Amino acid sequence: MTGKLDLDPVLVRRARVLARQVGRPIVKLARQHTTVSVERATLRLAGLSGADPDGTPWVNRLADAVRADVGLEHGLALPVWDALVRGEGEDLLVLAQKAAAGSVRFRLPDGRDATRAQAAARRQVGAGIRRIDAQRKARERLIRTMGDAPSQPWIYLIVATGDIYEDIPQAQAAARAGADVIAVIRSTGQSLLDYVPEGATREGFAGTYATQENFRLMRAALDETSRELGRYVRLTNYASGLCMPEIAALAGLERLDMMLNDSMYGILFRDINPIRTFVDQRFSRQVHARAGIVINTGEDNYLTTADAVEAAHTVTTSQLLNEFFAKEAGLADWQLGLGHAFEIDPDVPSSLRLELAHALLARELFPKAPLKWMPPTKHMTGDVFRGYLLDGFFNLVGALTGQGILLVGMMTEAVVTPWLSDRDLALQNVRYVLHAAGDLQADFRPLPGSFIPARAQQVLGESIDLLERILEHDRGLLDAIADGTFGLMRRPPDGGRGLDGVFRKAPAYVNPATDLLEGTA
Amino acid sequence: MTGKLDLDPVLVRRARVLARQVGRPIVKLARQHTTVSVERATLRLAGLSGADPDGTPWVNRLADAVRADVGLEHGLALPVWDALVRGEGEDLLVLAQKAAAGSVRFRLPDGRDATRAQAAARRQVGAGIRRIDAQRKARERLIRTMGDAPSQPWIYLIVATGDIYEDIPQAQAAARAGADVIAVIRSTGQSLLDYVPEGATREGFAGTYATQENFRLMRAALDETSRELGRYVRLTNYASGLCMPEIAALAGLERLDMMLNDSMYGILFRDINPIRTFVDQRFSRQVHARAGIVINTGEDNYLTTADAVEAAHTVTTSQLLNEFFAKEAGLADWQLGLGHAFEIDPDVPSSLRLELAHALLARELFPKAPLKWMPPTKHMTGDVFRGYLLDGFFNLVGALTGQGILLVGMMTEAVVTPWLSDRDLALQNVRYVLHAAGDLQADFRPLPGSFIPARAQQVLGESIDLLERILEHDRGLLDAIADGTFGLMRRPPDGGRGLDGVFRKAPAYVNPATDLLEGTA
Amino acid sequence: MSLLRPYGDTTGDGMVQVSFTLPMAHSKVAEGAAAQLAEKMGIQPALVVHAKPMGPDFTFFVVYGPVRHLVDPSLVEVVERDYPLLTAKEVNARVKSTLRRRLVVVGACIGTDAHTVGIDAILNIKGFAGEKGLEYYRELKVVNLGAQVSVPDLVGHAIEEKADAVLVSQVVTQRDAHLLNTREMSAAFREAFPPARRPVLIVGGPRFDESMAAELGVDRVFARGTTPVDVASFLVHRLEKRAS
Amino acid sequence: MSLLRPYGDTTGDGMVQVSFTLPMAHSKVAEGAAAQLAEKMGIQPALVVHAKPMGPDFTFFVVYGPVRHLVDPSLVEVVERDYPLLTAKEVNARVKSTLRRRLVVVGACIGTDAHTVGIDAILNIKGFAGEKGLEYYRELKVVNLGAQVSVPDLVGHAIEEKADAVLVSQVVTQRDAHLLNTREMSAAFREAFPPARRPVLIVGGPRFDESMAAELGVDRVFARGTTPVDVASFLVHRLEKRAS
Ligand code: B12
Ligand code: B12
Ligand SMILES: Cc1ncc(COP(=O)(O)O)c(C=O)c1O
Ligand SMILES: Cc1ncc(COP(=O)(O)O)c(C=O)c1O
Repeated sequence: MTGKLDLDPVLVRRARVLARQVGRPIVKLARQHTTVSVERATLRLAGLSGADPDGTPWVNRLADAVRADVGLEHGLALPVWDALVRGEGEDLLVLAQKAAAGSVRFRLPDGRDATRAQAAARRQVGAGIRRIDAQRKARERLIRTMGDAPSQPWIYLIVATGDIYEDIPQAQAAARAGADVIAVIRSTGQSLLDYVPEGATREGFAGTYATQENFRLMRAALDETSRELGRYVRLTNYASGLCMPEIAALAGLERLDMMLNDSMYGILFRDINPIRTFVDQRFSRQVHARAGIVINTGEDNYLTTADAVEAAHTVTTSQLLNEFFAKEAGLADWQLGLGHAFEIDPDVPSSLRLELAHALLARELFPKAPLKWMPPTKHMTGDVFRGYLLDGFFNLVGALTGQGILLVGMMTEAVVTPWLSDRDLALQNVRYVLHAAGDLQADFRPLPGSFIPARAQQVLGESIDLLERILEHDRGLLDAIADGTFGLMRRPPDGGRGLDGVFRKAPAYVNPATDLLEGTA
Repeated sequence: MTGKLDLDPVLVRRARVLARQVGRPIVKLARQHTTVSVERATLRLAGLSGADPDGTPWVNRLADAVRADVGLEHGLALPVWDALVRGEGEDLLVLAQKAAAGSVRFRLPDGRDATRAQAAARRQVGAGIRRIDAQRKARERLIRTMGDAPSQPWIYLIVATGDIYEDIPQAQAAARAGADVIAVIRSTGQSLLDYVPEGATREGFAGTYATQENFRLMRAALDETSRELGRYVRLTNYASGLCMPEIAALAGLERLDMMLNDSMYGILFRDINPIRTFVDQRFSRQVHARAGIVINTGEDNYLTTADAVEAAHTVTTSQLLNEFFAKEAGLADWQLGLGHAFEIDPDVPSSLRLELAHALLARELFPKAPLKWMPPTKHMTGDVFRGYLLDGFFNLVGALTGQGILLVGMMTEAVVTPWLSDRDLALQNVRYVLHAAGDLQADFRPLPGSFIPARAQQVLGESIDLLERILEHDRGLLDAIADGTFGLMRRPPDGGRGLDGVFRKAPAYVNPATDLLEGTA
Repeated sequence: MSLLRPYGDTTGDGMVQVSFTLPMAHSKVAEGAAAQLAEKMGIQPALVVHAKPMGPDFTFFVVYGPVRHLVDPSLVEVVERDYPLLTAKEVNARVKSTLRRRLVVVGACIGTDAHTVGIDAILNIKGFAGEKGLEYYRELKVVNLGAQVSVPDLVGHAIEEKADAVLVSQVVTQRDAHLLNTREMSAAFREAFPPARRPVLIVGGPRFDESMAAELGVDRVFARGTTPVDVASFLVHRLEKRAS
Repeated sequence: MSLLRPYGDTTGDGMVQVSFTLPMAHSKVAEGAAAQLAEKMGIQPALVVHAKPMGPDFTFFVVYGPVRHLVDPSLVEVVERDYPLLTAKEVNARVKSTLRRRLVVVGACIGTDAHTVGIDAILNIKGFAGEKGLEYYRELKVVNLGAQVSVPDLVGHAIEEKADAVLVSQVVTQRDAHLLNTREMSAAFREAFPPARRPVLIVGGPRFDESMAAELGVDRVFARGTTPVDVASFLVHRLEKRAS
């Protein structure tokens, strides 16, 4: 695959060094803080689930009670398991119910009490981690026994009815028609909820709520279909928004296979506080690493607000950063579904050549990562015939540049959330293009020095410049984000939602989940 | 452009030598014969037009009368102008009317009478040839003053309403939307008529009758639109069927710019007698050569009845023969719109690579010919979305292989003759693909020895083998056609329509049109 | 089966897609006119998602929306195959026992239609969709007259060959060419033959409505996707009925 | 203008294309059901040119045919621009002379909608389709609250900023989210302000029906293709009317 662009290895190395320099202070920041959602995720790993009659999850009720009593800068583990050890509740659920009723007070244990609480917490959280490990093994076994996606790229399709019971047959139909990966799109607004809804849901807007039960139902349905088809069909959801860590934990527990998880998407596109996001992101990636989940990053989104040619280098820059953060969190190369997209305005001359250059650059910069290749969205219109054609050329670029995960474009992109028939037509489009192109990739080798390699080198160069400029800022990446560097969105470090859920860790902070995930336990 | 396939120049030369060997006996046959239509074409060049009240053209009435009196093996010129010189009619029209009424008898003049008749004929036919020359100059002047098609490939669109007055606005709309060439498709059945209908017509089936008046009306309308657009829009029709020579003459007189004109199409697809076809074809090509008309050959049709992969070499073979016949008739390289088509079954693996190979082969075998690239038809279905996509990939192959004339595919191919909106959508498809690909052709150079060049070389090899096998037959090409070599159609030399209109020329045969066109006059 | 509505992405949502051209310049009024048409078609609300001017006189529209009509599959009348599908062997055997001679089939594209691929798919040995054509059947004698055969010629050949069945293909449908030609053909056969001796008349082509046999004066209409065995089985069925 | 029919390739042919899915397995009956639906939509004859099974429970269809309905453009009601388009200079001058202060515009995407590109196209200096946005107008003060703003927050900001106009964008339309949110918004403003002091309410987004302003309780609805100057001109027009 590699070597079509003649990238200078010195420059490639330089780009990675710069990304590390930009990323390191952020990792430090992430290590220094915890968030309400990281703490609630820990409770979820320990097995606490369900919600009160108003729908507020018990993890929220419990965390809120603890926070009210002792704050969260020490984490939840010590006060919660201290209370359990003290016999304030026979289990987490009872404790949460009592906490919600105001009939239990939390304290910060120390000495022997603290050691005991910590040990109890670790035991219980450890069980959750073991369940994640078991799910990972189950996935590996299922793939071994029933077979994997037949070829690369994996065909990735979304369902988005808002109703899990409509989503399921649609997902099964899509899998039968050839999808290797099903993504259940989330309801608008879920990312801003500071809790994870409970149960099976039927009332999302333009997407279905991510809940543990919805995860379970869909995974079970796809297991059934996988068996029917003799290939394991993967399931994807979104570890993003204010509850990113909890959703990551639920994904691990319910054997989701891939998760949308970007280091900056929430900041830029949901106006979530940057520090909150970086902390949540690190934890959620540690969970994904453990769970064997492939992450999908969100660089494609930048090109919906910024111009795909002008801002091509911001995609590359963000990919380098996402790679650094991902590896720091323990993810392996094969888990890095780095995002990019076919979003060049079709009116730009030579858009296809430019797309080929950008897509090849991503391919050759990250040769071992699966890469998530996103279809045109911004320049889709109500002309569904034209849309079908653009999607075909998107598929072609995917085939010619060895993308790993092909997110299938819909001709109705500018009209409605996808219909059943849109998906079927879209899959037919993918099948035709991949089948017709065959191994055209092997014949296709741009002339050295021609337009395509030259453009790729230019984008890499601009990306290096940008990383250098980011380093020149006082607060590095945080200042760059505040400046509108990515997707033209300006997000200052002290703005955005969820900042009040961020806590600087106290010296006595304990979180058995982090310890276990980081292998420091 | 050339040199992407590493074709062996020795083999290419060999292929041409073989084509000449196959073609030469056919040319000889053509020189030895005349046909009713060649003779009527001569009358048309001499200015005879119009029809009797039943719609039978005067050229037919006159030719039939002469034939009844003296046969046609001496041609029409001597008996007709002899009668005129004798004062049997003041002009051709009156003579034809009297002939139709049975009030004139024809004879074969000799000696001084013959010389006089011949001179009179030559004068009058010469005026027609001069009008053709004037039209050619007019075309050149219009192109000079108002501009030519802006780039290659020329965008070629069909109209096919059956009604010249619906065709005209549709053609103008297509030109405004970007068409460089408009083809008016003919009514089914016209090719089997042994006369050219007269006047403006509104009742064709799936096409509009080719008549002198329809030619004139459409050319005038396009001249108007050309002026409006500042580029000369070309007009195409069909010199094929039983009246091929007459239609060629009318095309020259009315300044059509391109004509469908194949050496074997009528034989194979209309069951017209092979000898009739070869004689008519040679004459019509001489007219086209003189008129500066680009011919379009019909190899694409083979792939509608035969398989596009198995029969790929029959296309190449036919192109070589069409080239030979065309040059023999005086056509220059720039007038050779050799046909081929994107007809590989989309279910065949690597269809796109195969198409690229076939299209490049045609391009490199005939580097100076414009090449007519035909869209998918046979594997189009009622799924218009899929159809739109296939047409997009057809356009891409056209762009990547430097085709000269791009016949625009319609998503409704399998449904209806094209709607106004089909053409508009189809043009949008072409524009997108050409614009997006830009000069991708320059970057795209298949690796030497890879699939694409290997396949092209294989097809060339098979084509040479086929030419060799044709030569082994007693009667060469005639036998091969009888065998079903092309398009799987078996057409024996003594079968088919129109054989009774073929005459072996007598020693005293005279045709001033041929003399003038061959420059022997 | 109960009443149905089209399905976009939720049961009962009734969603459809429509496209058409109106002969008027693009404007807000034209978009409103497009919505008006869609509403007359039963789409409410009609979402005009695309409007493309095509020169000064035409505009192309794409419309999405829910259609109010219900579909009642129980009211659908289709020409279901009312005879058993036979193997080639069975066809041969039954022709032999019924007729005691080969069954003669004459086929052609009539009128100005020159699309032979369809009728060849039914008649030629090569066949269609992996199935051999009627020529392959030992007990069938196939005379394929090819394309652009005139109706009088066809009748003449049918008489000459003593045809048991005449198979006609019609692919061009513009201005209802296929219907006109078929009616002309069946009328000619009715004129040339007494009812009892008229060959079985079969017409086929991709755009025929299979329920129109009576209206067209033929015994059977075959459309898109027909295979040789469909036709052979029908022929046997019909001849056995005649013989009995 | 006279009555029109859709145009395929001949005046008056009425040709349209339709596609939809029926929730039933593919069969001849399903094809008949598709034709039935098309006929109910007024297409006669309905040509079912494509039928694609999608799993065991659904079939996708493409249908062509002539529709019998006539379109009467004279009955179309459109929201035509009933105010003159102004230049930026004119807008500034007229705001100055009417209000004697800057006109305050508060903009937001409300509800859970996070699609800011549309409202940014109207508000940001960068603008849309080569036209500068409202921020560029000297006499306009623009407060862009961004995405996912709740209605109470929006009302609060409008009060605080003494907004003359409130611009709201809604892009997500699934389950009529845009309509629900707009109604909630306009109700909140009616509650919070006496009629005379209520800011001008404008809502926009690609899938709105511009004729629904009254129904939604807003002063104006802008759809697909709106440019900043449309909005600025409307604002001036409306404020001058109020002032007079
Ligand atoms: C191949 C082809 C040609 C070839 C024909 C070669 C040949 N020897 O047949 C060539 C290139 C010569 C040709 C020419 C023209 N064609 Co043409 N052609 C096609 C094409 C691409 C495919 C048709 C085909 O072969 N289908 C495959 C066969 C197997 O399918 P089928 O015919 O439907 O047959 C099946 C069934 O219908 C049924 N069946 C058919 N006949 C019969 C008969 C019986 C007795 C039975 C039992 C069953 C049966 O069984 C078959 C197997 O399932 C179609 C477009 C398309 N993709 O459909 C246009 C198409 C049919 N052609 C069309 C036209 C207009 C023409 C021309 C008239 C254009 C012109 N003016 O020059 C010419 C002239 C032809 C003429 N005089 O008739 C139009 C017809 C429009 C319409 N609906 O009226 C089409 C639809 C293209 C278009 N959109 O414009 N064509
Ligand atoms: C860009 C985009 C995004 C970006 C948004 C970035 C951003 N900061 O805005 C990202 C990637 C974040 C995104 C996310 C999602 N999106 Co989105 N997205 C789009 C996309 C591709 C383009 C929209 C756009 O920017 N258009 C360009 C602008 C200029 O046009 P416009 O909005 O129509 O605005 C013009 C006019 O309408 C008008 N106008 C608009 N607002 C206003 C306001 C006023 C006051 C005035 C006067 C005028 C006006 O003026 C503008 C200029 O002419 C569309 C698909 C498409 N091609 O249309 C999908 C689309 C809108 N998204 C959709 C969905 C479902 C989502 C998600 C909910 C999916 C999910 N569940 O995760 C998420 C979540 C977003 C959320 N919570 O709302 C759906 C909506 C379906 C529906 N009809 O209900 C669409 C149609 C895609 C699809 N087919 O599924 N999306
Ligand atoms: C990386 C990433 N995260 C999350 C989302 C989904 O948005 P939300 O978190 O608002 O559901 C997207 C949308 O495409 C995305 O690309
Ligand atoms: C070379 C050639 N001649 C003629 C025709 C038209 O057929 P007809 O002569 O029957 O009008 C075609 C059809 O595409 C063609 O390719």
